[in-house]
Amino acid sequence: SSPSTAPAAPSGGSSAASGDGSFKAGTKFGYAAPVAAQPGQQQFDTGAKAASASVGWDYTMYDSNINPSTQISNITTMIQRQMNVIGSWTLDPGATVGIYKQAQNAGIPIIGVNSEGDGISATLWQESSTCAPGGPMAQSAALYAKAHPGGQVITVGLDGVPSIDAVVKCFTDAASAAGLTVVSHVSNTTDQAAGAQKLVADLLTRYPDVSGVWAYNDASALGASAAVIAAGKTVYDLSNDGVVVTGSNGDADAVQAVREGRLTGTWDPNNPEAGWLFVKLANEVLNNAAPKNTVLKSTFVTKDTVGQYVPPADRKISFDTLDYTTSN
Amino acid sequence: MTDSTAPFIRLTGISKSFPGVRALDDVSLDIRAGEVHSLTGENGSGKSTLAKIVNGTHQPDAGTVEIDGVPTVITKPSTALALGIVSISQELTLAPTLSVAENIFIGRMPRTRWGTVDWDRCVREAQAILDDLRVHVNPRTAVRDLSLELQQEIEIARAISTNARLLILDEATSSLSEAATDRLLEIVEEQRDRGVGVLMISHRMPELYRSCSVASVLRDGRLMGTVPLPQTPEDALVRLMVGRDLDDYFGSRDVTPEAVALKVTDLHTLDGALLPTSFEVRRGEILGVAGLVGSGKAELGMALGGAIPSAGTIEVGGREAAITNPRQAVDSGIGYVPDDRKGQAILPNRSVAENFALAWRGTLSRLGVLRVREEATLVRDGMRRYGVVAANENVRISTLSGGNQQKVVLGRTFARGCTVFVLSEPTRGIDVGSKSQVYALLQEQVAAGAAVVLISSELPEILGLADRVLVFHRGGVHAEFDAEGLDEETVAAVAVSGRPQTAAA
Amino acid sequence: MTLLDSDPTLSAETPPADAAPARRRPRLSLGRFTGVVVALLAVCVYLALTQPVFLSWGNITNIVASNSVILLLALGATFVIIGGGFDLSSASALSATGMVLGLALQAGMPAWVAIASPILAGLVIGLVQGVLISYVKISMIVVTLGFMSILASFALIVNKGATISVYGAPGFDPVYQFVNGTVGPVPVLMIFDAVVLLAAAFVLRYTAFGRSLFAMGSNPEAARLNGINTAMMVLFVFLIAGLAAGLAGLVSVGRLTGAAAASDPTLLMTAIAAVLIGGTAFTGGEGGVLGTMIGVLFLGVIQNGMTLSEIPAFWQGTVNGAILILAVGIGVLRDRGIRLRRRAITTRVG
Amino acid sequence: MTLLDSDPTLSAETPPADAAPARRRPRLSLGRFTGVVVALLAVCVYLALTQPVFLSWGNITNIVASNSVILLLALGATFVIIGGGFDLSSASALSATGMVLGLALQAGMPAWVAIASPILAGLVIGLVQGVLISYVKISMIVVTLGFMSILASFALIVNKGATISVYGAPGFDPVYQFVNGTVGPVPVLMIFDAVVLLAAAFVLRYTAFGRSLFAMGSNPEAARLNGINTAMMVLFVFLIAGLAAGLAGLVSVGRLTGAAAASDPTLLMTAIAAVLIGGTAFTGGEGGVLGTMIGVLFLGVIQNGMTLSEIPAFWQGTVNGAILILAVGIGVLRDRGIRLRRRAITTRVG
Ligand SMILES: Nc1ncnc2c1ncn2[C@@H]1O[C@H](COP(=O)(O)OP(=O)(O)OP(=O)(O)O)[C@@H](O)[C@H]1O
Ligand SMILES: Nc1ncnc2c1ncn2[C@@H]1O[C@H](COP(=O)(O)OP(=O)(O)OP(=O)(O)O)[C@@H](O)[C@H]1O
Ligand SMILES: [Mg+2]
Ligand SMILES: [Mg+2]
Repeated sequence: SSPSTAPAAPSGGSSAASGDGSFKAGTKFGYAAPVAAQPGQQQFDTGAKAASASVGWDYTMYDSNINPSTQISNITTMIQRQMNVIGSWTLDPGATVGIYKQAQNAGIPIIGVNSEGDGISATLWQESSTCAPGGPMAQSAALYAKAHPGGQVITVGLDGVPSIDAVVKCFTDAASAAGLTVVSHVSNTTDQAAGAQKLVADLLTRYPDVSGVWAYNDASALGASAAVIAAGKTVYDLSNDGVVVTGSNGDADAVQAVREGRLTGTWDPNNPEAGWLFVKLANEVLNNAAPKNTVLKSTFVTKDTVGQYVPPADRKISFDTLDYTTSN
Repeated sequence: MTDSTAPFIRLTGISKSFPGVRALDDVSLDIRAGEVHSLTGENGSGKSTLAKIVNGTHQPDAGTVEIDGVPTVITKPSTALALGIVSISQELTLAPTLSVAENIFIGRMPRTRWGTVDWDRCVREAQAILDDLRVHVNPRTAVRDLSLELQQEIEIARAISTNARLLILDEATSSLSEAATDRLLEIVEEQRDRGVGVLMISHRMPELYRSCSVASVLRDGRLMGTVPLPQTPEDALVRLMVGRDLDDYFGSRDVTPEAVALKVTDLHTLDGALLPTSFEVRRGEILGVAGLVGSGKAELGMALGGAIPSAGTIEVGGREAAITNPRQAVDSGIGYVPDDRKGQAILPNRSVAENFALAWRGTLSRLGVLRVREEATLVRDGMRRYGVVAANENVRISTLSGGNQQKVVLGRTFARGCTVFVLSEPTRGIDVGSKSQVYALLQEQVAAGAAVVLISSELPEILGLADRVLVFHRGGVHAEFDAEGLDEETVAAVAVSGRPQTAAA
Repeated sequence: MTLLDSDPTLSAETPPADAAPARRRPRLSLGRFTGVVVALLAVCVYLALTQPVFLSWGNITNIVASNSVILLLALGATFVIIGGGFDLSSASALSATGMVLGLALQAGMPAWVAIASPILAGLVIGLVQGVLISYVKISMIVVTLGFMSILASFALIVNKGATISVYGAPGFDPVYQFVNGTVGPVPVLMIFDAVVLLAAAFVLRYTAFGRSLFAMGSNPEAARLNGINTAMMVLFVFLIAGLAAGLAGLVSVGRLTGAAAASDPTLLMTAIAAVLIGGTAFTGGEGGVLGTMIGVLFLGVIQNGMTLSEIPAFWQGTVNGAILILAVGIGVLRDRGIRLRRRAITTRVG
Repeated sequence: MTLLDSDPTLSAETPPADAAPARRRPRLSLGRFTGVVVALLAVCVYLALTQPVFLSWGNITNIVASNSVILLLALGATFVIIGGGFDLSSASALSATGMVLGLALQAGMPAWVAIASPILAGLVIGLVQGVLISYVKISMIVVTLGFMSILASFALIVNKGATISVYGAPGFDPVYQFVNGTVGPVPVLMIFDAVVLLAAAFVLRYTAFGRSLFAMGSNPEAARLNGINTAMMVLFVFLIAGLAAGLAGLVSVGRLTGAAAASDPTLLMTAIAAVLIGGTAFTGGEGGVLGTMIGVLFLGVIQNGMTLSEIPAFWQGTVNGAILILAVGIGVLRDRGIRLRRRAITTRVG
């Protein structure tokens, strides 16, 4: 078949495949990003853009700006533009089934980023959002337990977001297993540092003896850190007896905070690498050779490892440097 | 026709208090069908409150209301309307964003067969009612674009287009010129002859004597008496109202006009409402300005006060004043009192004190900081001097009676000591006793060297106070008279036709 | 067109010559919409030239579908604002009614019960708010602010903050068809939007209720004195707002194929912005649904255009704000906040 | 206390006995705040009993510190709303001025330049908005809505959406000390808040500007005709709002030890809610900063109490909304939206 000569028909995703596993130039790849305004998403986008450019793909990101309805609009637009393959970081898995079905009916496969479920052909996971024994959350819990064995921990989540709830539960279970007590859990409904700071500041008056605050992302972790410091405490930096505060995202300001001893650690999900792997996975899907799950390794940035940290913009990445595992 | 002896409505022992004020105290009153019943009294004596009890706005604290002999509780305005009680309130109650036609039919829009609003009929019938009243206004115009006088006429149009059994006119004529008042009174008489009862509240004596057959007088919330008209002589009625005789009503001053205080050359507005106008007023002189609604006399005031843009030159005290906004008017020594009290003069949700002090911000502050103690003293003085009746100076001005609000507005302007006062309908809504007081204060300002432009629809006031009179017609001055020996007919003839009587005859 | 213009008497062409002898500025018949409409057209022309896909039928239906929820909320807000009020609870009411639909579908209710449920829920929400305001006489701001919290909280509580996925529910298919189906090339939702718009315009212009609403918004005291039962009116207005939120909940669930517990935090603001851009003033007593529709389209087209033009996320706010200020602001819209009124005498008595 | 009450006429004690022969309901001297204050006290008593830590000095200073940003924004909004206006841009202005401070610190500016920078930025933001409204005569809603977008976008653009970490910046220490330092047991921020409150109350009550502001909000035309330059006043009001946003930006960065590119989406609403709960009415011309302070405290204490009591996140909205409606609503607050004035129904004699 010569699919590229029939652009008028809503072309099936597999029709863009070259058959031999190599990349077919001109493939149209759309990505429904959850919120493009976040630094991590930009790094992901930069990675995916660079990877696409290297193989001659036509890649476009559509911003949902954390609005599930916008995400659906955007996927509608992508279907209209006859993408060959669509990637989506599902904002609300309960809300996207219908539109994913529409894409499938148009013959366009969907790749999930940190999301799975009905209509998703293959998923790219960042390790820090998964929950495997001995995985990132277990490692985090171990750090909290090592700093203050049997200590009290507060968790900061964003309740109701399934992916975040899952990570919170993962950490909570691991912490209990490690002999810690989770004394309180709060939901940072603002999703911003300022909101987390208020909540943690309030809780610190009630639980003055907490040994750790765990947060689902870096903004919340930095808010918690500011509250801890304002309460006259220090933050654990692997060598003192301060309060352990960790986040996740590997944001520049979080890495900076680790360097300055204001944050114990942050999980860097390696966003640019994820962008590259995303394109690789998309190609595998088009070639019907994709595993169900692909998990990209995350890196825990702490005082010990921050020296080796390379800012995303300076990383040299190619399809061959990616560190990941697959499963079906 | 209804038996004219049976009262349509009988009020017995009505009392009503507001925080700090006993507005009505044991008032009993009958209003008969086919009778025009006048309700008079000083400002704040409780007239509007009584009207509002009858139209369902207020509930009495004590007393009963009987309609056609049946005790009735009027809990809300719609109840009153259903009983055929229709009122024109002292403060305009129009919907400013809606059209004239719609305002006439608020709450009772004409319907089509299918129950939908019939716009054609709405406009057509509104037009007919307006034509009847000889008000030439496009029924599609938004009410907020109309002058106060026209708005008042719209209220009247609305009231008389209902099938009222009792018509309450609370100072309905206060914003009308003589001609319009004349027409209104004709209509009132027409309604009366059809068996409608009318409760007419007014401070204008000639109106009462023309149309009313009985007058009830309130003072401090108490009924002082109900007397037959026109049998009761005017001075007796006034004595009943104010408790004393009014001598030297308009007052007098003993000054010879000196230097020119205000010189106006070719003043006009761009929309043609005011055609190029030139005149002078000297210190110690009062220039009266007469004319019908829409004759441009109101615009003259607005232009001098900086309220609307204008072209031409204005000199105050020999110096040219470029008046493009009100601030420049204030700065160049013009004290302007607009005719629309509610819309342009008072701060409804601020206190009497603050309303007074509004004009004094400049003089009563140093480096922007107010001298509050001094201000409080001045306010209390002012209230006493201008006879403002209020529980205290800290109540909202909107709780004051209309006349008392007007006194605050006048008082604050007089207290500023301007070179020129431009007063548009300054005594609108003020009772006869207080009017006499206001005139005395005005005379005092003039005697002290102020020049006054007195724009008024009340010819007696103009003739009684002014040295010279300008008569406006269709945007321009059509005659200038020396007030000495001038009579109302002469002025009215020019106002109506634009030509002096002799030429018309 | 004329039907949609809810305030015919004000958008009338220049009055007869005798009434306005010195009228100078001839007015476009678009009246108060001129600014927005010109801006909207300019944006459309630009997009049509630069983004061929913009004018495709698919994109047009996409814009309509994406903005139906906002349109419904904005229509509800139009009624409230015309009546001189303010409703802060509408976006939360959308979440709550959506969750009710989600629960109904999850519980396996038949389609018609499910479809009725968010609408009923919306009416109940409106009723309770209306009663609290009109009869218990609690401040409207306090009630709607309180309900904003309570309803958002309700939506979170009922399914522990998670979205209820209804795609496979037995009763969902009719809902899905309603929101995503087409009649020929025309989406059902587009027809529905048009019908709702026409109905709203009709109510505002041709019913006693509509006119009383304008009167109340313009001057509540005048309305009351002329026998309008303002307490009842407020209750009705909130019933309408609740109905709008219920319909919006239905459309939202149909579109998302799930009932989301949390709603877009910018939804309330966007709906109100659309109403205001459409010339309905905060001060009440003026405006209409045609304007609201234009406002929704304006915001929706700009959003769509920015996505199509791939304007970077960070810059979208700047583009959005600048278009609003430059194009709309310099147009005809008049401010209602601090208004410097001018009064003019438009006619004289002969 | 009396100084803070910017509206003496409304909270006046009962008038002299002779003037009030028939006065029925004696009023507490708290006047229009009675409802909120009673509710606030009730909540405080409940929390003091159930959460021993609530009344600890540490928790009290924590409440003050946590709510300083909102207090500053709410004070700015109080001025705007008293003047009859409405500002939608304040939360975005906070982000923008915070980012300016972040950039200044990142660039290694000396502390005093850095501290001045958000304040200057706030003033510039206010100036531009004021000029657009007053002199270019664009609608206030359109301008502030536009700036809401533009400023949020600006905050994202300048550091590509990332937070600027300023902890290690050479000029940061004074900022940090200002926001987190104490004088004896009293936080500097608490003293600062008190000073700002007193200054705002003084301006409103004892200056010609304050008077003019109330006048303009009450009746812009009357204000204008009495020589108040309303255009200039609007400009000033927006300068004040900008100044408040700048100070809020300073406090926010000091507290978070970083300049966040995105702000809490509920911030604008919370600030406006505090103003309205505090009795400043949308219709303009009344209200004051004492009420706003009470409103901020009310919301802040409830939030703190819910966190301390570990009320689940999903339920917090319900608790919040219910307290608001029950406690405040039934109190003295009067509605400004569609106002249905209560006529006292008193028993009749005879
Ligand atoms: N809503 C109110 N609240 C408080 N006091 C009021 C209210 N309405 C009227 N009053 C007071 O009741 C008294 C009677 O007022 P009312 O308006 O009836 O006087 P009036 O006779 O109509 O005077 P005017 O001739 O000036 O119109 C006044 O002292 C007034 O201040
Ligand atoms: N300050 C003024 N001085 C004199 N005449 C005025 C003034 N303002 C308005 N007019 C006149 O009043 C009429 C209505 O003017 P306005 O400026 O309200 O315009 P409009 O036609 O109502 O249009 P829009 O309000 O939609 O801009 C016009 O005839 C105008 O010339
Ligand atoms: Mg009266
Ligand atoms: Mg106009």
